[in-house]
Amino acid sequence: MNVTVTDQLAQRSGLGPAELQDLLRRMIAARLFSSRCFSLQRQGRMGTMAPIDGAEALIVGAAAALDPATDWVLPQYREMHGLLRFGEEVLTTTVKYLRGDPAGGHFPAPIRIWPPQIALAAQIPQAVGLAWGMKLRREEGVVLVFFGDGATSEGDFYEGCNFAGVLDAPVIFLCNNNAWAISTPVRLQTRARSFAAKAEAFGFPGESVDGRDVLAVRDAVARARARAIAGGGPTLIEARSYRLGPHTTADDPGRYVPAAEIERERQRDPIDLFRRELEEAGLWNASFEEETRRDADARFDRALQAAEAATVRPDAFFDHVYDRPTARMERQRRELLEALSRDEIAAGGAGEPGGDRSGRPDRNRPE
Amino acid sequence: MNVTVTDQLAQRSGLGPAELQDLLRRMIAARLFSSRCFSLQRQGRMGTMAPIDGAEALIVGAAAALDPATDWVLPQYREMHGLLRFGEEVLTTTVKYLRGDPAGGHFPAPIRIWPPQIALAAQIPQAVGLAWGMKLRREEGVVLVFFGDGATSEGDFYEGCNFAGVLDAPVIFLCNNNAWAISTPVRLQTRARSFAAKAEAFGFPGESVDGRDVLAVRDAVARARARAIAGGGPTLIEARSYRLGPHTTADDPGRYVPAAEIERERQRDPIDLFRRELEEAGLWNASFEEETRRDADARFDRALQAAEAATVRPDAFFDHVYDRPTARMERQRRELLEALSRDEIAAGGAGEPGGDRSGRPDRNRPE
Amino acid sequence: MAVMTMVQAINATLHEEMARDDRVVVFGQDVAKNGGVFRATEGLLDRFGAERVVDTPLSEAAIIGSAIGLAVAGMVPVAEIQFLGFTYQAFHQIAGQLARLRYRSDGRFTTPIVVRAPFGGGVRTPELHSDSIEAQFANCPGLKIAMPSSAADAKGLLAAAIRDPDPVLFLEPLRGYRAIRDDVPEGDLVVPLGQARTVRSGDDLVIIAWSYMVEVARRASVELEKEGIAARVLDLRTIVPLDVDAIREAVEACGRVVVVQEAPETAGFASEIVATIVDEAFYSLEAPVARVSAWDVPYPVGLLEDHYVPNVDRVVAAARRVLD
Amino acid sequence: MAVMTMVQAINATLHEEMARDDRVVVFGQDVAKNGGVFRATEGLLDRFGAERVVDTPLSEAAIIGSAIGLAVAGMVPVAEIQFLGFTYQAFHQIAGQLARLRYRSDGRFTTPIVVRAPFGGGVRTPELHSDSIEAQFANCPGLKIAMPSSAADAKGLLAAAIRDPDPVLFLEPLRGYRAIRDDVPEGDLVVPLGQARTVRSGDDLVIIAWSYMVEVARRASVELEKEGIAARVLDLRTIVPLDVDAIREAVEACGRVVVVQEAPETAGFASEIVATIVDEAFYSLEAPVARVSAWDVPYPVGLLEDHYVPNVDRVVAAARRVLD
Ligand SMILES: Cc1ncc(C[n+]2csc(CCOP(=O)(O)OP(=O)(O)O)c2C)c(N)n1
Ligand SMILES: Cc1ncc(C[n+]2csc(CCOP(=O)(O)OP(=O)(O)O)c2C)c(N)n1
Ligand SMILES: [Mg+2]
Ligand SMILES: [Mg+2]
Repeated sequence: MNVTVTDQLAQRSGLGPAELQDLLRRMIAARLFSSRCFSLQRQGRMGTMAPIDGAEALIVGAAAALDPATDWVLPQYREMHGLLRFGEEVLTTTVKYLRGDPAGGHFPAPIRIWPPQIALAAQIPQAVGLAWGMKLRREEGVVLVFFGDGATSEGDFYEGCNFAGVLDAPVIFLCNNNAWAISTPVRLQTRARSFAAKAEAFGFPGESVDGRDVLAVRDAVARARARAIAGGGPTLIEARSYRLGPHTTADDPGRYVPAAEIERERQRDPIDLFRRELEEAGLWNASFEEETRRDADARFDRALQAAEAATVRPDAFFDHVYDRPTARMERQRRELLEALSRDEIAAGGAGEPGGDRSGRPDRNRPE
Repeated sequence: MNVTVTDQLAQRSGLGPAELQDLLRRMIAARLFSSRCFSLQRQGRMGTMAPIDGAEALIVGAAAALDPATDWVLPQYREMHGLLRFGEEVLTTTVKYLRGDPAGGHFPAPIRIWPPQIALAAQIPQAVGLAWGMKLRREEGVVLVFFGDGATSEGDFYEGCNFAGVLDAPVIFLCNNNAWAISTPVRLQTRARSFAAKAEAFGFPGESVDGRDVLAVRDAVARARARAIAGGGPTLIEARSYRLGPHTTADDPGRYVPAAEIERERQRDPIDLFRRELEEAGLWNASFEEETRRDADARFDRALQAAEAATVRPDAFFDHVYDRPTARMERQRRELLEALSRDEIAAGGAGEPGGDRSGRPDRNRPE
Repeated sequence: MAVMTMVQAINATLHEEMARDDRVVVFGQDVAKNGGVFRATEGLLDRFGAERVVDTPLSEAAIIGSAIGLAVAGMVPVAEIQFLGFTYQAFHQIAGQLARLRYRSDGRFTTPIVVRAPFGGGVRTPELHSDSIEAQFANCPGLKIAMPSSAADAKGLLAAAIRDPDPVLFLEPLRGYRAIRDDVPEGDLVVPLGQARTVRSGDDLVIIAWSYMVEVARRASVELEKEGIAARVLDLRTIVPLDVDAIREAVEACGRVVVVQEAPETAGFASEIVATIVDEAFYSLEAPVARVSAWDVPYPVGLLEDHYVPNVDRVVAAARRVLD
Repeated sequence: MAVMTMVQAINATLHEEMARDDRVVVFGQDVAKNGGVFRATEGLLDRFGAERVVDTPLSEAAIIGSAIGLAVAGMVPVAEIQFLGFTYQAFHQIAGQLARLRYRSDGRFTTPIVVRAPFGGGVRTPELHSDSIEAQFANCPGLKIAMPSSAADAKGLLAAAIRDPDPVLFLEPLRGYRAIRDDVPEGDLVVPLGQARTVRSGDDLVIIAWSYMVEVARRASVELEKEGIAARVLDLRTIVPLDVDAIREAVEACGRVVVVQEAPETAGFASEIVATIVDEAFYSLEAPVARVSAWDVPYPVGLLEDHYVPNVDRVVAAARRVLD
């Protein structure tokens, strides 16, 4: 252990060695989980997924500043692999989600995470309402909502933030500015000086922070959280990062990302940066690394096994549209089950439903 | 004429006596036109209308800075009576609009004014597209879009402004901050320092200007226009005013506006302020006033007469849904005309269509 | 029993429900201080305070979006959208989010939310205040849609909606706010969602309607009676859930059907009623079902609206047609 | 003639129309540099430059709103919404504004705008990418809605839409982008909006469909043929305007009808087809019209979508039912 460097790190972060190592472990594990899913997608065992690469520091850093017992997280769609601080089952649920299992939207209680959001920025006003409700109920805690640089161009971002300002809601708006929204660079997304500057439109603090620095993000979120809990209202935090992978499994960034840019950015990989810091401080070495990876692999295997073992009834989608299906839906359910039994008879046993599916899920490259 | 004061005014505005008088004339006329419509609504001869009182300076001032031959205006719904600089027919069309005549949405070419907009902020992205199109077509000119303080809380305001910033579109966003959105005061609308400050979210200039001062508004719009035409992109101008009347004919501000506030605001009526300035400069007196009012009354009478003389075919609404009605619509038109002729037969002549209309239009107080 | 206008019944029910359940919060544009632009929320602020009755910014999407969050926090939100046409500004939050959170979360999060909004013609409103767009929401699974036609039903359905575990759009006919007056039972009254009501009996034909068109249908039935025609009037009350049994029974009993809606013909909810009848009672039909709808044009300006909204005359004419 | 996939036909048509008329501008999310997430706009940026092919911010409402302004400025906008489900974010600009500017301005301003958007199931997309919400737009007068089922029609209808003086929603079946391949005539090809197409002849029954469901209907007709049943397949091509004459003729000829849609049953456009048939050809019906729809639940996640989207089996079963 290099005492000077460790001291510096401790001073900067208020964290001891074990906590610092824990952050790095989570970052490494997050990327590994995400990569495993990426491979499974390539094997046709999962649907489209958005790799986490480059966002680990800001996700793990933000989660580290929250209290999983009182605080809620509303993700966009790129964060789940980094949120295991809220519970190991986050991983199983995420794997289910990416497999296309309806249970994948259900992070089991008491895990305070909402389902991933595909409609960009739609989760933002929802987060505001949740925070508003917690305030009304005098519950201590905050809501943190993730969204991308691209999502800030949606009306929902603006309406939600403006609403939160008026309500003094205890919510933290965390913008992952990873430089791209699919192929659209930030300069085509807005002319604002920064995403943090957008807070001027709402009348609450905005802060731009290095999203590659897990400690800086943790610190910014912790301060925003303290302010919110003290009744100080919302904060907008822009975490400047870079999307190191493709937008999703369906994307080909070679079409639009300059090769030099991605090369340069790889030199500032947030995991590498933090690993180097910890190595310099004597808090990390190859065996830590290996153990972390082995452990993460094993956890992923377990999650995958659990997810793949889960059965999904073909008529499951009727279950949670309403508290109770309508009479018409019950009639439809019967129709479905009849059709399935026709198929089974036709197939001479339990078979796939009739239809004309073919090929891998991504063949039409939805983003 | 008080030479010193006139000189000051001229220096401040770059305008000569006749031009200054013209501004005041337009402001007085605008209020008079609006008041005449208010009375007609009370007589059941018009639908719900939003009186202009308190917004004359900012509307007339903004219009004065534009070139009606090249520039477009997209109103909200409170501005039309102050836009006659774009053509006398603005008044007739407005009267038609308030009567509920479909022709009321059609300011005749070459008048560059769009129909009033009821869906708050919806005109904003449209204004941006128009400005973008003018830029693509290398047309010199700008687009000015009016909207209220309340409208700024809509996603469309934000999306439109942000879009305009990225496109460098020649558009002027003119926010009439009249302190109220129906019963909602600005402090419940946003926590932003000012509406002008919201420009920080878009990366172009925002300016807050005294909306009770016709010359200040004219100046701010002129500068924004020059910048836009020079390729400098959009400007957000907040004109601080006060809604001196009810929100609309259907509103009762006694329920929510503090009496002292409205009393105080009446002391800063923009027309009075400017009239006093011109009087001090010897540019205005009772006979100017009387002549202006007489003239405005006569013009309104003419417009009303023209509007009320216009006939509206009962099946007119089929005309401009598509370039040509669909076959189904033609069948529907026949059905309507048959129903009407049944009514006529039943009524023994040309009558109102069957139905259960009764009472004055506002009896249910839509805003 | 007290005679109330529909808006009074709505107001009274909001008072009662807020008193009954302190998780109920009412919010929207101008609902607190001003008591709503139609006074539907009058008196709530004074009685229940500024935490539970809230004037919001002018942001329909954030009103619905925040209602979703509030519900997950354990509140029972009753949001007002000032006019149904402005739910368009929140369509993504309603159709894409509100309708689906239970589904998306596989049953974890529920949204016992009521969205109140007035709509409908006959009162010479500006654009987008009168549009009948219920069919557009009916095609969004996950929503329930209540459309009362009487003051008593307004009370009973609103209470049911507020207590329902699912999101309910509660659509109030502008024209009925003051024009509709009827006996409203005192005390607790819950009209279950999904039960149609026979407003008038008869078995020469059935006129199926909802919201203010029930009143038009009723008046038409009075006209028809003068000609010796006994028209049953069936008020759907909620279009989702749909009382298919009641429709089937009425069609089986009458054999002839007119469906009246205030929405434009094409893809209006009346089409669903016709299709449902074809599914359920085709062989009972003695004549084609007639739809009486607004025309396929956007809701018109004031001088023309009388030619647009279906009226008694058109319903009577349609009834004669199906009886021919 | 060249065999093309549907997405190739769309891309080729965009090239041709941009070359033909320099007022045509193409914009949306990721349409320029990336050529669209499905490559529908590939090559346009290089050929027509950055003024006419524009990557926009992530703002659906501003995309549609600005298209309206562009049109008034004299351009011919072809806007892309990346997935139809995200038109919800712009619903107010589409239903409240785009559909109505001609009407609101009493004919002064026209909006010759095409909004392209992919939709539909079968490719395991995330939420809101697959929803079939065409009926919701069909209830908004002022819009036209084209839903091609073949590459050739995609070309002809897209050209017609771009040249049309009214706003047209041009909805592209995700599953068809690459799976649908057919002969596309070279040179100018315009398929008038509002003309249905008989895809397969037969007069035992008619299967009415649009977009990718035409393909499902066609395969079902092949199955039925094996049983000696001659099923006609009618492709509506555009649901607004609706080719009522073609529907009437087909129903009169066949007497038995199945309508197939990818949307949920309740208030889906199939209901309108049934209601139209009841209006136009009731006395020709020999059996109730059968609807084959998705269920009344939101579009499901990947593992379940095969149980959700209507398939050949369900269409065949419905056909047998109406022939009983
Ligand atoms: C409302 C909406 N519009 C469009 C899309 C399609 N889409 C999915 S991800 C994406 C880019 C998002 O960029 P950003 O918010 O920066 O997040 P990132 O993927 O970079 O993390 C787009 C356009 C969507 N999902 N939702
Ligand atoms: C999208 C939308 N939501 C709600 C309304 C109902 N409404 C009409 S005017 C108004 C207040 C507008 O306030 P502001 O923008 O400040 O303009 P002002 O009337 O004060 O000039 C409201 C809420 C509307 N017309 N459009
Ligand atoms: Mg991004
Ligand atoms: Mg205002």
